[in-house]
Amino acid sequence: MSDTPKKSIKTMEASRRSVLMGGTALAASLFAPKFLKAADYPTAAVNTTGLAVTDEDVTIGILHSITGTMAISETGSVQAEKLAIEQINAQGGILGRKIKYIQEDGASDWPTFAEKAKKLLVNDKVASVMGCWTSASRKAVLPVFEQYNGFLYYPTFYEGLEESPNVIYTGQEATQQIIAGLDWVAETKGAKSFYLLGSDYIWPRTSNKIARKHIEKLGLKVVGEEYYPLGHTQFNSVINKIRLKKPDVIYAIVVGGSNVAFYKQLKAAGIDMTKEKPVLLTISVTEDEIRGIGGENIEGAYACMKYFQSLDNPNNIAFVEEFKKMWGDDMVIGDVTQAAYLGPWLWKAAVEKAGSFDIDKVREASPGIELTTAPEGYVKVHKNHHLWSKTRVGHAKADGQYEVVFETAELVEPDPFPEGYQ
Amino acid sequence: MFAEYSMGELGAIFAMQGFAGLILFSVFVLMALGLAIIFGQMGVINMAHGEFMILGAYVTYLTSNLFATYIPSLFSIYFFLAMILAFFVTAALGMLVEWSMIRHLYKRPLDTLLATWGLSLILQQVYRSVFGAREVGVTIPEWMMGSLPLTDMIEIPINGIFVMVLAVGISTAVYIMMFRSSWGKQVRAVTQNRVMAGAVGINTERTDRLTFGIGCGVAGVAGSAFTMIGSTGPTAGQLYIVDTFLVVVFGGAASLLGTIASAFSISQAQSIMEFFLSGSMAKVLTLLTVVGILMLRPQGLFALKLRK
Amino acid sequence: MLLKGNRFFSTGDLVAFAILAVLIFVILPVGLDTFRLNLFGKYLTYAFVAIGLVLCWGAGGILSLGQGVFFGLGGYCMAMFLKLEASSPEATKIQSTPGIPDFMDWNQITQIPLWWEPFHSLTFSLFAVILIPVAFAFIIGVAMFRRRVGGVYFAIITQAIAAILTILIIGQQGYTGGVNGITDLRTLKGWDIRTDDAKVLLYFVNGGLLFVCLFIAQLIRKSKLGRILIAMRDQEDRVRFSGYDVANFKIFVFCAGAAFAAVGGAMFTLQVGFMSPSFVGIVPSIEMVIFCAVGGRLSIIGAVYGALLVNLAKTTFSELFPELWLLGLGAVFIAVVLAFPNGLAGLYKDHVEPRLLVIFKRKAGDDSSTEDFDAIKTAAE
Amino acid sequence: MNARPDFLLSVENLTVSFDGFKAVDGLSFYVEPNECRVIIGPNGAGKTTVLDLICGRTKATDGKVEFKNQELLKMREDQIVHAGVGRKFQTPTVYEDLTVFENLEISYPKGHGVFGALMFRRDDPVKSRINEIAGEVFLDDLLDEKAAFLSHGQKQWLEIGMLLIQDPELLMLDEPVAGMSVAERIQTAELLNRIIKDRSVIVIEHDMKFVEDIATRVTVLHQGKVLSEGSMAHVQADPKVIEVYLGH
Repeated sequence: MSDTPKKSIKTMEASRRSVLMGGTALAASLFAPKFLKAADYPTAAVNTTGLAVTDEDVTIGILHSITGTMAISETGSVQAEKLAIEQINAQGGILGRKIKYIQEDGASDWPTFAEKAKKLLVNDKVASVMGCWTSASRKAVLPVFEQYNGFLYYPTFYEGLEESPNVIYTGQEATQQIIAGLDWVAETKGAKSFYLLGSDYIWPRTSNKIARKHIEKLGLKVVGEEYYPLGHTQFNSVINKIRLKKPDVIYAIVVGGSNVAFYKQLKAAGIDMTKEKPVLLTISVTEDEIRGIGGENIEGAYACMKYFQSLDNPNNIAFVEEFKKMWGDDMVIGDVTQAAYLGPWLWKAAVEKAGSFDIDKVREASPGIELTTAPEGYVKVHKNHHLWSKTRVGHAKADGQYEVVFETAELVEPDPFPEGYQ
Repeated sequence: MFAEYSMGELGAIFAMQGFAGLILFSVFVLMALGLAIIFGQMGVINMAHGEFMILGAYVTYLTSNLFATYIPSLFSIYFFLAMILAFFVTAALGMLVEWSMIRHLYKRPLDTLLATWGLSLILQQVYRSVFGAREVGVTIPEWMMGSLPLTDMIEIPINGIFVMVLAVGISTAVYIMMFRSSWGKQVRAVTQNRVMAGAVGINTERTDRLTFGIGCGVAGVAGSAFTMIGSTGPTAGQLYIVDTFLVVVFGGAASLLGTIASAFSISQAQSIMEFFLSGSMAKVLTLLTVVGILMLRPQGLFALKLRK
Repeated sequence: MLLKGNRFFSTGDLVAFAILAVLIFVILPVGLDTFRLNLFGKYLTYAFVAIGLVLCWGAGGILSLGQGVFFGLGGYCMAMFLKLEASSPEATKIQSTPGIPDFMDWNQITQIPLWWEPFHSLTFSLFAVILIPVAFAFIIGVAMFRRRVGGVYFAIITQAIAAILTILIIGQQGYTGGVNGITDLRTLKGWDIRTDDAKVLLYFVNGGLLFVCLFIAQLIRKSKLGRILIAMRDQEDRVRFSGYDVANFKIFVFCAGAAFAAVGGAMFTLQVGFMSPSFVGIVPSIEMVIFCAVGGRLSIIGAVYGALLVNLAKTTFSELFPELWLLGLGAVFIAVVLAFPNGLAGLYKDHVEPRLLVIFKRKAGDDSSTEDFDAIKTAAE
Repeated sequence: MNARPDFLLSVENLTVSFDGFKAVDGLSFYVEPNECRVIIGPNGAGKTTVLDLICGRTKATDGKVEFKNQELLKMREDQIVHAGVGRKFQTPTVYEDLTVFENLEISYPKGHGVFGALMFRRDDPVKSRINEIAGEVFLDDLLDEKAAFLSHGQKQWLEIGMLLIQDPELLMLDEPVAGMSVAERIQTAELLNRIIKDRSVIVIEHDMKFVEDIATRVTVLHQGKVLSEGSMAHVQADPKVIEVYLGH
C-alpha cells in the first residue's frame, strides 16, 4: 500500500486550509511563545529511535471516530486537538519543528482503532498520538501502544483502574470526578438518599461503585441502582421507580442517545429539576450533550466536571474565542474537548523539557509537567500519568451553558486505583 | 419491596406505571405501523426504516428552526405542521427509493434487506454531512413538555398523551386506508398476486409506489413524534430496528391488528419487567420471551390459516 | 491427470482454488509487510463466516443475520483461554486478587467463576471453540426448523438473538469483560502472539484452516447433500415428498455455518489480540452477509474474495476519504444487489473462467477429453 | 367403524377447516391394493386438499387416514413417503437448477439422512436405475439437461419419474395431464397405464376420456364430501352428479 505519501500531501493541504480558516492571529500574547530553532536541536540528536521527525517538522497522529456512533462525541476532541496544533505551529512549533498530523478514522469500531493505531506507530512512525474516546477503544489500542512503545494522549474522563506507561490521561479518572461532587451535594443540598442510574457498561458501573462506597462512607443511603442498555430510549419505568423511592439526589451516568431520551422524559414526567426535588447530579452531560438534549430540558441539573465552557479566566476566554473562530460560532466546548486540547500542549511541554522526541525520554519528562495556560486553569501531570485538576460543579441553564457554582480549593490528586473504593 | 409504602402511594405508582406501559405501547405502534405496511403487506425488509424515521425527526428540527427564526409567534403549534411535512418528505423519499431500487426486487425479498441496508448507510452519511455528526436538539413547544398532575402523586406527561393520541389516530387512518377503502383492496390484491392484479387492471406500479411511500411517510411521522422523547442524530435510527421488526413479526407480519396486539404485549411485558428488574435484564428477558414464543408459534400472534 | 477434475472438483473449481491458494500463500505474504499481512489475516477470518453463509444462504436459502453470534462465541472461547493464561498471579500482582482476569478484579470478583475454569485447558478451549457455537446453532436450528420457521422470519429472529447476546455480554461485565471485551491477550502456551513472527505464522495457520474449511464446504456442496440443499431452496415441499426430513438438513448446514464462523472468530482473537461484543451484534452480522453477497452467494471461493475486498475497501476508503466511505460502501451494496446478484463470482464465471479454462486446456494437451471441452463451451455460452 | 385391514388406504371421517371453512368435511373412502381411484369434482370440491391431507402437507382437524394399518396423520411428510406414499403436485414441481439426472438421483430411495446424503455415492446400481426410469418417462436423452430447460410436459414426466424411482405402493397424481399437448397427452396416458399396473393410484383428473381409460373406481367430491362413488358408468348415471355438474 502506497497511500502514505498521498496522505501527507493531503494532511498538509488540510493544515493549510485550517490555517486560513483559523487565522494566524492566535493568542500569541497568552502562550508566550519562545521560538526555538530547529538548528539548535539536530534531528539526529532529538530523534534516536526513527520517529517521523525531520528538520522541518514532526508528525503526530490523531485517532478518533469520524464515522459511526461515536463520531457524535469524538468530533469535539478532533477539533480541539487541531486547534492546539495550529496554535503550537503558529508559535513556531516544537523544538523548531512544525507539527504535521495524520488523521485516522477509528470508525467507532475497536479493532479498527487497534489497526489504525498500529498503522500510525509502525508505518507512519508518529511521535505521539492524540486519540480514543471510549474505554473500549483505549483498551483495544493499549496493547499496541505498549508493544510498539507509542505515546497516547487520552482525553476522556473514564473509570480509572489503569495506569499505562504509554498513555497520558488528560481527562479525570473516576474519583476525581465523583467524590468532591458528592461531598458538595451532601453538604450544600443536605442530600441523604441517592438513586444511581447509568448506561450499562464499565464506566457508569465503576463510577457508581465508587459513588456508592463514598455515599456509604458519608453515612448516607443509596436507595436504588439501575442500568439500561446503551441506546435505550424508554425511561418511564425508571422514572416511576425514582418517584416511588423519593431520593434526594438522582445520580445519573446515562450516555449517548439515551441521554436525550432520559432528560426529555424526566422533564415530561413533571420532575422539574429547577425545583431540586430531587436534585439531579450527573457526570456524563457536558455542554456538547446538552446541544442534543436541549437546554430547556435539563435546566436546573448539576454536573460534576473539571471544565465548563463558562469558566471565567483569561486562558479560557481566549481558548473559547479561538475555538469558535476556527470551527464556527455555534460551537460549544465540553469537558472532554478541553481535555483533548491539553494533549498537544502537554506533549509539547514534555518534549521541550526532555529536549527530545524519543518516547522514553518524553515519558520520563512527563510527570511533573505543569501547564499554566490550560483553559481549566493550572494542571500538572502526576507520576501516575493522570492530571491533577480541580473538580467543579456546574448548574445547567436553559441556554445550554453551565454556571459554575462550586470548585475545589485545591487540585485533586488523581487516584486510578482508589483504595477502599474497589 | 413494597412493604414501606402506603396503599395510596402504591396505587399511584401502579397507575403511572400502567400509563408508562401505554406510552411504550404507543411508541411501539408508531414505530411498527410503517413497517407493518412495508414489510407486512409488501414483503419488503426495509432495514432503512429507522433512517426514514430519523428523516422525519430532521424535518421537524428544520421546521422548528424556521418557525423560531421567522414566525416565533406561531412556534407553539409548529409541531403539527412539522409532522405533516415529515410525512410528505419521507413519503417522497420512499417513493423515490421504491422507484429506483425496491421495484426491481419484489421477487427477491431477502435481497431487499441488503439493498436497504446499503441505503441506510448512505442516509446515515448524508445526515452526518448535512446536519453534522452530533445530535441536534429539537426544541419542543413548552406546552408539550409539561405534565398534568392528576393527584399529588400521579402526573401524566403531556407528550405521552400526545404520542398515544397520535398512535390511535394513525392506526385508525392506516386501518381505514388498508381495509376499508378501495385503494386498500388494490394494495392487498397487488401484494397477494401481482400478476393477477395487473391483469384485472390495477396499476400495480403505482400501487406499489404509493404503498411504499405511505409506509415511509408513517415512519416519518413517528420519527417526528419521537423528537419529543428521543434523540435525533445520524445513527439514532439504528436503535429502533430490532424492536420494530420484532413487533411486526411477533404480531404476524400480514396482520395490522396483530401488530397492535404484539406492540401491546411486548410493551406491557417490558414495562412490567423494567419495574421489577434492572433495565438491562428486563430488555434481555423481553427479547428472549418474544423469541421463545416465536419459536413456538412462528406465524406470530395473528395469522390467517390458509391452504398452502 | 490433476486438471481433469473429479467428482468433487471440476476443472474450473481447481483453477479457482489454485489461484486463491497462490494469492493467499504466495502473493500476499511476499507483497505485504507484516502489518498489512496481519490486516489481511483479519479480513480472512471473516471469509470463514462468508463461506458458511454461502452454504446456508446461497445453497440452502437460509439467511442468518446472526452469524456474528457464532463468530463471537468462537472468539470468546479462544479469548477466555488466552486471558486466563495472561492473568498469571505474577502478571496481575497489582490487582486486589492476583491471578484472575483484570476485568473480574475491577468487578469485585475474587475467584474465577466455575464456568471459566475449564478454559485453563487449551484442548478444552479448542473443542469449545467449535462445539459451543455448534451446540448453540443446533438448539436454535432445532427450535426453528422443526417448527418450519424460515426465510425472513428466521433472519429476523437470528438478528434478535444477536441483539440479546450483545446486551447480555455487555451487562455481565464481571464475567465477560463487558463492552470493552476481553483485551490484552498475550501468549498462547507461552508463545507470544503479539510479535511479528507470530503474526506471520498465525496468518499462515489462518490460511491453512481457511482451505480446510473451503475443502469441507466443497465436499458438502458436491455431495448429494449439496444438491439437496439447492433442491430445498427451490422446492422445499418436493424435497419433503421425496422422503427427506428437510429440517435435519437445515440444522446440519446451519451448524456447519456456525462452525466455520466460530473458527473464524477464534482466529480473529488470535490475530487481533482481543474479542469484544462489537463483533457479536447486528451490524457486524449484517456486514458478514454483505461480504458473502459481494463475493457471490453461490460461490465459496467468491465469498473469500468478497470478505477480502469489502474489508480492503473499507480500510482504504476510510483512510482516503474518512468522511465519505459509508456512501461508497452503501452504494456498492445496492449495486451488487441490483446489478450483480451473483457478485464477483458471477462476473468471474461469466467472463474470466471460460478463458482461463481454454488456456489450461491447451497446456493439459491430449489428456483433455472432448467432454470437458463441451463443458467449457457451455460455460462460455 | 374400524379401519379394515384388507384396504391399502382407508380414509375415515377426514375433516379440515380453514378458519371455520370446512374444505373437507367428514370424508371417508377406501382404496384397495392395485386399484386406480380417480377423484373428480368441480373446482373447490376439496380434491387437492384430500391429497394434501393424506400426504401430510396439510394437518387434518379430525379423522383418520390409515395406510397399511399405519396412521398417517401423525407422521411427518418424509415418514409418509418412506411408508410408501408418493405424491405428484398439480403444477410440475422439479428442481430447476439441477439436471434431470440429479433430480432423479435426489429421489432415489437411498441416503435420505443427513450423513447418508453426505456419503452417498453415485454407483452403478444408482446410475442404471436412473437410466431405466429416465427411459420410462421419455427423458433418457435429456439426462444432463437442467430441468429449467424442459418443456411443461417434460417437467410433468420428470416429476412422475421422480415418484417412480421411489417405487411407492400408493401413488397420488394431481392432474397429471393438465397443460400437455395432445401428443404428450397420449404418451402420458400410455405411461400411466403402464405404471398403475402393480400399485394403487389415486388420480385427480378432469379429462373424462382419460378417466374412463384408467379408473377402477371413481369418487366424486362436492363441497368436501363424497357425492357419489363407484364405477365410471355408475357415477355418470348418478342424478346427484348430473345435477352438480350440469346445474352449474
